[in-house]
Amino acid sequence: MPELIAKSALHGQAPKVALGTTLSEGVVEKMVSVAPYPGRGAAVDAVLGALGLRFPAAGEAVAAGDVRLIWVGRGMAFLLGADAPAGLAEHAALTDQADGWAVLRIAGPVAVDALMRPFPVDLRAAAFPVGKVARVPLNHMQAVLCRTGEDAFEIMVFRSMARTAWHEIAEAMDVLEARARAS
Amino acid sequence: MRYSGLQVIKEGLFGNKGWKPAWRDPAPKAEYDAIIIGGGGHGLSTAYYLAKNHGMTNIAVLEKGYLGSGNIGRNTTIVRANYFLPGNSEFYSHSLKLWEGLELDLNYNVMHSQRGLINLFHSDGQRDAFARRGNMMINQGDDAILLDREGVREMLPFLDFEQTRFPIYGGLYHPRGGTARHDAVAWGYARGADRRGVDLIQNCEVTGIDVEGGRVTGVQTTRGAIKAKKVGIVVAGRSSQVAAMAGMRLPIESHILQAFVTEGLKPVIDHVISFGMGHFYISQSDKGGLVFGGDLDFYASYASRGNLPMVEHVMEAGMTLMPMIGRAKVLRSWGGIMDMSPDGSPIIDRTPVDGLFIDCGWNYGGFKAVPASGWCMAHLMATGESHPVAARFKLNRFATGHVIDEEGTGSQHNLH
Amino acid sequence: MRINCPLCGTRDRREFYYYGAEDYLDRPAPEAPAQAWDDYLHNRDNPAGVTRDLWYHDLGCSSWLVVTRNTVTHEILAVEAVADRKGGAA
Amino acid sequence: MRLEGKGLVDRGAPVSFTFDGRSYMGFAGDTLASALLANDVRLVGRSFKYHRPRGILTAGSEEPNALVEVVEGNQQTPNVRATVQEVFDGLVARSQNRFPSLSFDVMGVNDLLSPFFSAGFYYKTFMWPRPFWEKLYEPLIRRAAGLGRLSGRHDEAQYEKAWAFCDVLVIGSGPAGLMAALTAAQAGADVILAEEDARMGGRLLSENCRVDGQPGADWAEAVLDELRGMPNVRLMARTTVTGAYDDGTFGALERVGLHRAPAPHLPRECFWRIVAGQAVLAAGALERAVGFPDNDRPGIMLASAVRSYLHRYGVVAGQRVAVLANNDGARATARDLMAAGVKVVGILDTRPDASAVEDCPVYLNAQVTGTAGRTGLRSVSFRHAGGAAVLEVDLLAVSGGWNPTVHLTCHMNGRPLWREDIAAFVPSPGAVPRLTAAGACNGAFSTAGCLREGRDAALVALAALGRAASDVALPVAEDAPYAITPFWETPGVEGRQWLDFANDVTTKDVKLSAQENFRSVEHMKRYTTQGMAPDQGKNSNVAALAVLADATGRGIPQTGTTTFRPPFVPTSIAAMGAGGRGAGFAPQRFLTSDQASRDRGAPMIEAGLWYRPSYFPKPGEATWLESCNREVLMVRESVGVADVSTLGKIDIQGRDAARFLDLVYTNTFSTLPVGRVRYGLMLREDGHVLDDGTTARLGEQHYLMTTTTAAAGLVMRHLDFVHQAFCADWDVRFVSVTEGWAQFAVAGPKARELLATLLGEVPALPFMGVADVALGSVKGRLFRISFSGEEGYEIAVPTRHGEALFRDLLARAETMGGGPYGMEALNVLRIEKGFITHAEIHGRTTAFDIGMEKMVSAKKDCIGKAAAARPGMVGPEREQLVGLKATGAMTAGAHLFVPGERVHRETDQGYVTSVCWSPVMGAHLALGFLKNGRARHGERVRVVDHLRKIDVVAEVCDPVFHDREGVKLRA
Repeated sequence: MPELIAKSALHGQAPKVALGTTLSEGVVEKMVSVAPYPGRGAAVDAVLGALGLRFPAAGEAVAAGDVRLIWVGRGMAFLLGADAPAGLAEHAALTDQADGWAVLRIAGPVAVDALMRPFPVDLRAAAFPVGKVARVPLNHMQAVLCRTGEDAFEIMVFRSMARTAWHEIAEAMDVLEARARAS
Repeated sequence: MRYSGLQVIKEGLFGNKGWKPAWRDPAPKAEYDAIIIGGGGHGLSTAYYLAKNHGMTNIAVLEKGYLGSGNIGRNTTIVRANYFLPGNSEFYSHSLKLWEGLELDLNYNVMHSQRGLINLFHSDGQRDAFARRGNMMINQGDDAILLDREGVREMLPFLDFEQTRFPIYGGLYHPRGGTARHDAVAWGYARGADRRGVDLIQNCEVTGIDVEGGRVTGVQTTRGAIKAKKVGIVVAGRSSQVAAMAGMRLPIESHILQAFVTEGLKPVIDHVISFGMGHFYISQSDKGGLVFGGDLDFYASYASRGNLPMVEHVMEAGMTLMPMIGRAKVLRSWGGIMDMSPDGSPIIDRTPVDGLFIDCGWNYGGFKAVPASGWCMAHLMATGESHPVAARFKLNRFATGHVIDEEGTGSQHNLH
Repeated sequence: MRINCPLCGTRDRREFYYYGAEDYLDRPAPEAPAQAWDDYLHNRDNPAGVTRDLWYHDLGCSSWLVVTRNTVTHEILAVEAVADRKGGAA
Repeated sequence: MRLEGKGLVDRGAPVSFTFDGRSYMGFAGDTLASALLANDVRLVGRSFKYHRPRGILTAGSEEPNALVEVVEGNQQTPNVRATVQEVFDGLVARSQNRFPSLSFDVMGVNDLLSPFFSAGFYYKTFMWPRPFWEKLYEPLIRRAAGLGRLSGRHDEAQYEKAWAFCDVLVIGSGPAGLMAALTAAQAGADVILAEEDARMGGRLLSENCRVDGQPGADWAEAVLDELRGMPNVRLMARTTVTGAYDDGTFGALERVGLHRAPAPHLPRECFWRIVAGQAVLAAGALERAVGFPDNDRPGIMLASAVRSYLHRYGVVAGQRVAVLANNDGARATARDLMAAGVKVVGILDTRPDASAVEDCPVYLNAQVTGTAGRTGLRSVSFRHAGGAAVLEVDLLAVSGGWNPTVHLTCHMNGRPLWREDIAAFVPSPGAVPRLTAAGACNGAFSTAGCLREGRDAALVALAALGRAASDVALPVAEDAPYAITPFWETPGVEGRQWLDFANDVTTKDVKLSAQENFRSVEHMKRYTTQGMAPDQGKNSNVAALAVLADATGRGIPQTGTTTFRPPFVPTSIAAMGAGGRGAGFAPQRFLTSDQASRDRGAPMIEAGLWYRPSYFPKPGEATWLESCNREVLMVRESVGVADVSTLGKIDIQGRDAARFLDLVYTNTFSTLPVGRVRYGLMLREDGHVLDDGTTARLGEQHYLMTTTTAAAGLVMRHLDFVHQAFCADWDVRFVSVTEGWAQFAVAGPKARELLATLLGEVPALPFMGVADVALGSVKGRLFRISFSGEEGYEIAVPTRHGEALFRDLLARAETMGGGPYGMEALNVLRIEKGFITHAEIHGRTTAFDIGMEKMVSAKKDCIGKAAAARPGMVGPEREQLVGLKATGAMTAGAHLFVPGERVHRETDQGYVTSVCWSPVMGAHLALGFLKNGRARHGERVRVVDHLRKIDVVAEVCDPVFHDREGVKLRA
């Protein structure tokens, strides 16, 4: 019986730094999609309450300590950092998502500028405050974008496309650096 | 007045004062044997062939704007006969043959240029689908050559064979494919029809279709009522509105197709190139502009203008396929209104109203069809029977399931 | 063109997939006459003016939307989720 | 000539550049045009048709004449406006559309032949003999046409696209734009101020004007300083707004690296998508030329451009100057030149009633009757109220009045309105929703008027945004009325009067088009090519319209206008297509086995954005077919491993999951036992096959659906539609898990043995069974399904373990005489077994066609069932799936005929979709569609592929060639 080693989507990829901004791969150990069945909102919230959570509204991320529940689309959220609490499966479809997504993190003063290249969405602080999450494409790829700090974001893309996602953000950083050098 | 090189020299020597109007501006008569609604390419060619092939000269073309103001002047000018399904195959084959004699027939240089069309493919599966198409073209009596990667490289050495996202496996070469000067086609047919006595009436919008006892009797227009025994609706882009005047609801949804032209450049692209995988096609006009386009904007619209997502997609496709065009600058973009049908093929048929005929649903492929569409519509209006090469373009084929779906994308209008 | 997705907010047209007229929501009964199916699948009012059509937030939240808009001006008048429409789901 | 002490260029920063191989000096802040004029270079280009010598007409992006090629190494950019290109050290520019040189161009002969090249002449000739068009006439025309040249090499440079969002976008930074930006910014709105020029300030930089008592340029700089200090303001210089699109979206082109030597990663240009809540258009106005004979000579320049070169660059383009104008505004040109010490020999005012009081001679009712100087103006002949005269001049400043820059307001089909008092078109209010025009682009030509309209437009924007406006004081500035009497062309003179300089359209061409009844403005444009040159008609459309109106006896408003469409300035394909080059066109998807496959030398092929191994070559194998044959036999005789993770996987749960599957599949899934897998067929609502795949029942309310690789996204969208449109209240939820599982086919007689070494014990699965398995601590799933016809399994593990499992499976397989197999072998195996792919379900086939009509359950409704029953969708006329077997090679794409019949479209019997050489059967096999094919098993058909020279006879048979009874599958 083999012990299969695990590899992340961007295994071996060193962080990229430009203009004080760092792009790196994030790690997801546990991630489960939670999709409540019709009319089961209250029941779902009751179960989630045990974790100090509730089902998030559209565009919202709900956190309790290291455990987060982030909205990812119509009637669905991802629970990160914990197993689904007992009883939740009675009221919501639960599906493991930990392996399906690659996570990229970007933090630093030009994070917003870099993301304003591939993401067609308003990242001004008023429109996209810390804690907001959005389903929004990274160029042609489906993605989840979450603002984790004033200058910090978490990006999730389908795992198989991680290299393209990395390339597109890294290229935006290169361009910003060249622009800064030229001005 | 007959056009010729000699005439050009003669007029040039005398200050070009002697050129006559290309067509008259007659007032509408009270009654015609037949009326064609729509003075675009298809309407004008219908009128021309009604007069020429069927001797019907007491006819009028009613145009709400100026002659050729629709898609005939808003397309990317490609002429080809590379279809593979029965129905389309014989029809476009017939059309190409008419193109090949058009200048001499019309005494008008429409600059039909058979510079060759190459459809690129990017996988074994696409190659096989194009082989099926090419073989059908040959079975129909037309021409096709299957090029491998090196064959394409020989003809189009400037394509990106190394880095492009979808590697080039080869291409289906259609040597008789090419382009024509779009406006000249409208003007040539207009002049030809006018010379045969057809009344071309501009700025005359049809506002109603008169039907009595299930039979058409004439039309109402902004220039008064006009009686007619037969009426043909040839108004792609507005088909649904005009058909509704006769109580019909068509299997058509209207969509925008954008196209682009660059500033003039010295010759660099000698063929028509189609990159289906990237929804991109391009040729270079005789004036030097790169004329190119892509897919529909994909939402129903009558705005004759589009939005940036498709603009950018088209440019990105150009850059992945042939990055040598990067520094060409787009001079103008425009949008045409496409009659999108549920199978991507057109309709030339009788309607439930006696004496009322319709020619519509050209999707984004109407330009090359102009000669045969007019030929077949004229045949239908004159004889009451479908022309053999247009016999499958029935209005009720969707109801019966006899669809002609080249794309294989099904009954969603915008996917053809 | 920007569409106000009820869940995601106003987003660029590139995030959405267009299907066609709202007619696709009125699926005939299986035994309905052929004419009903022909109308459902093919025949359209196709107005030059206000229409209601179906869009999918493909690169967003996966909602199917009914968009009320003008095909001449491209003005968008209303957006509603298909699943939430009044008197909607069977 | 450069004047000491004048202009805003940086005299402390000299730069060196070349034009047509000669070196020149300029200063930072110069454009190529200003630097060439400073060096007394007047001839810079040749016209399109007649190859007329041309100089610099304007000082902006509307320049029709001074188009040059800019060269970088072996790359070059054609049609660059010398009036926009900034000079920098090392800039290399050259003239274009001339041979052999700019000063001697043999194509200049066209000018002599111009009587025969009248508008539309080519429609009337070159028709005979027919083959001469492509062989002779067209190549000649093509070679003569065009302006600049592309290098023909890939454009490898960096380009960029970006997004920006703001409350108020202000387009243009002249007095109106600056006031608008300031007003909006002080109210707290997020403002983007976009300016085409390298330097902000608009006409304030080019006029001798005062605002609030200071020179206009100083006032502009002070306002800009204030704006720079505000966090809610973004100043974007060198940025042209190119298009107005729906819902506040604008395209804009930023010239990022064009004014300096290239640097790594530095974009040449950036194409911005700016989304604005409100917009203020403050784009200014463009001066018009005047029609008179030979009005296109180098040395004839717009009066406003003369002032721009004087005030902005400290350059005068001549020593002896005359001014020709039909309005008061151009008088400033003469005054400013004289103040700078330049000799002004006269003002030629076309108006009989204008003032004659100036410090130089003024000729009223003046009309130019001719000019001399082929490569540079030498003299002007004219008649005037007092007689006729000739003036020796080397610069003629002309002004035919101003055209407001209305272009963006037309991009959404708005039609501009004619204003008689200024003899110009102004924007139609509301033509672009949420955009307000202000200043000169709105017909307000005084500085004070621009400042006022700029502020007011910002107040409109703020009110629409629901923001309170702060009180912004209006600066004091000149507020003279604009007096103009239209003058479009000079009557009663011989010679050609140019309208469209670049395309060589003269007033004669417009009149000829009217004479030939091309009287609609669109007909005229298309017949003469008026307005279709690189300047997009900016310099000439209005004048041409006026000439047409006159020729047809109509007023200008009745004649109409042509439509302005995006882009406002010609915009490079590379900028709008930034990111698309090379692999950037679409995402690349990589399997966990990717590296392992490449390590083994497998050529990777693209499949639905994924890269999959084609075959795994072994030493000694010379062709793909050898490898493929070995891999096929390996699977049939021992065991093969293939990565099948690309198949779409959808996790479906809920009490109504079964009911939902029954609706979307033709067959029934509610009856599927837990732990079992069933093949399912899905139709589009129009009755054609959408997709197929297997679906496993993992629990009472839990299914796992698989789709084909190509249709994974399509099926997901389809399921979402069916769910949200028809059964949103059902207790069913689904989510893609395609990316969550790495899944490998293990197929062949030794598959179970291999799995036994891996799992210790293989669950006793029946054919089409599924079970959970453990691989150490890793939980996986084992399916007993087969796409090869052999006993087969698919084992799935969480993706992070995919690579490890793939390498492990290969190692185990190889010890048993097995190994990996690629797409080629997979294809042969499935053809031998008669399994279909999208080669067969290509969107035009029905369940009936592929012999699966019995899978459409009669007991329930399903998507597509009703439409599939239409008369044209069934019956013997349909082409039906068959197998074909031949001793010679067949090709997919070949057509089928009855042997002995003629080969023609009308006798066509069908076509081939998939072919292979079967090493097991020692025969060529194919799948195809044949009319009434199921009734024709045993017949012989002729397989004809003209393209690949195939003409063989094949036997029609059942599409399942291998193990028709399925004994091996169930072993």
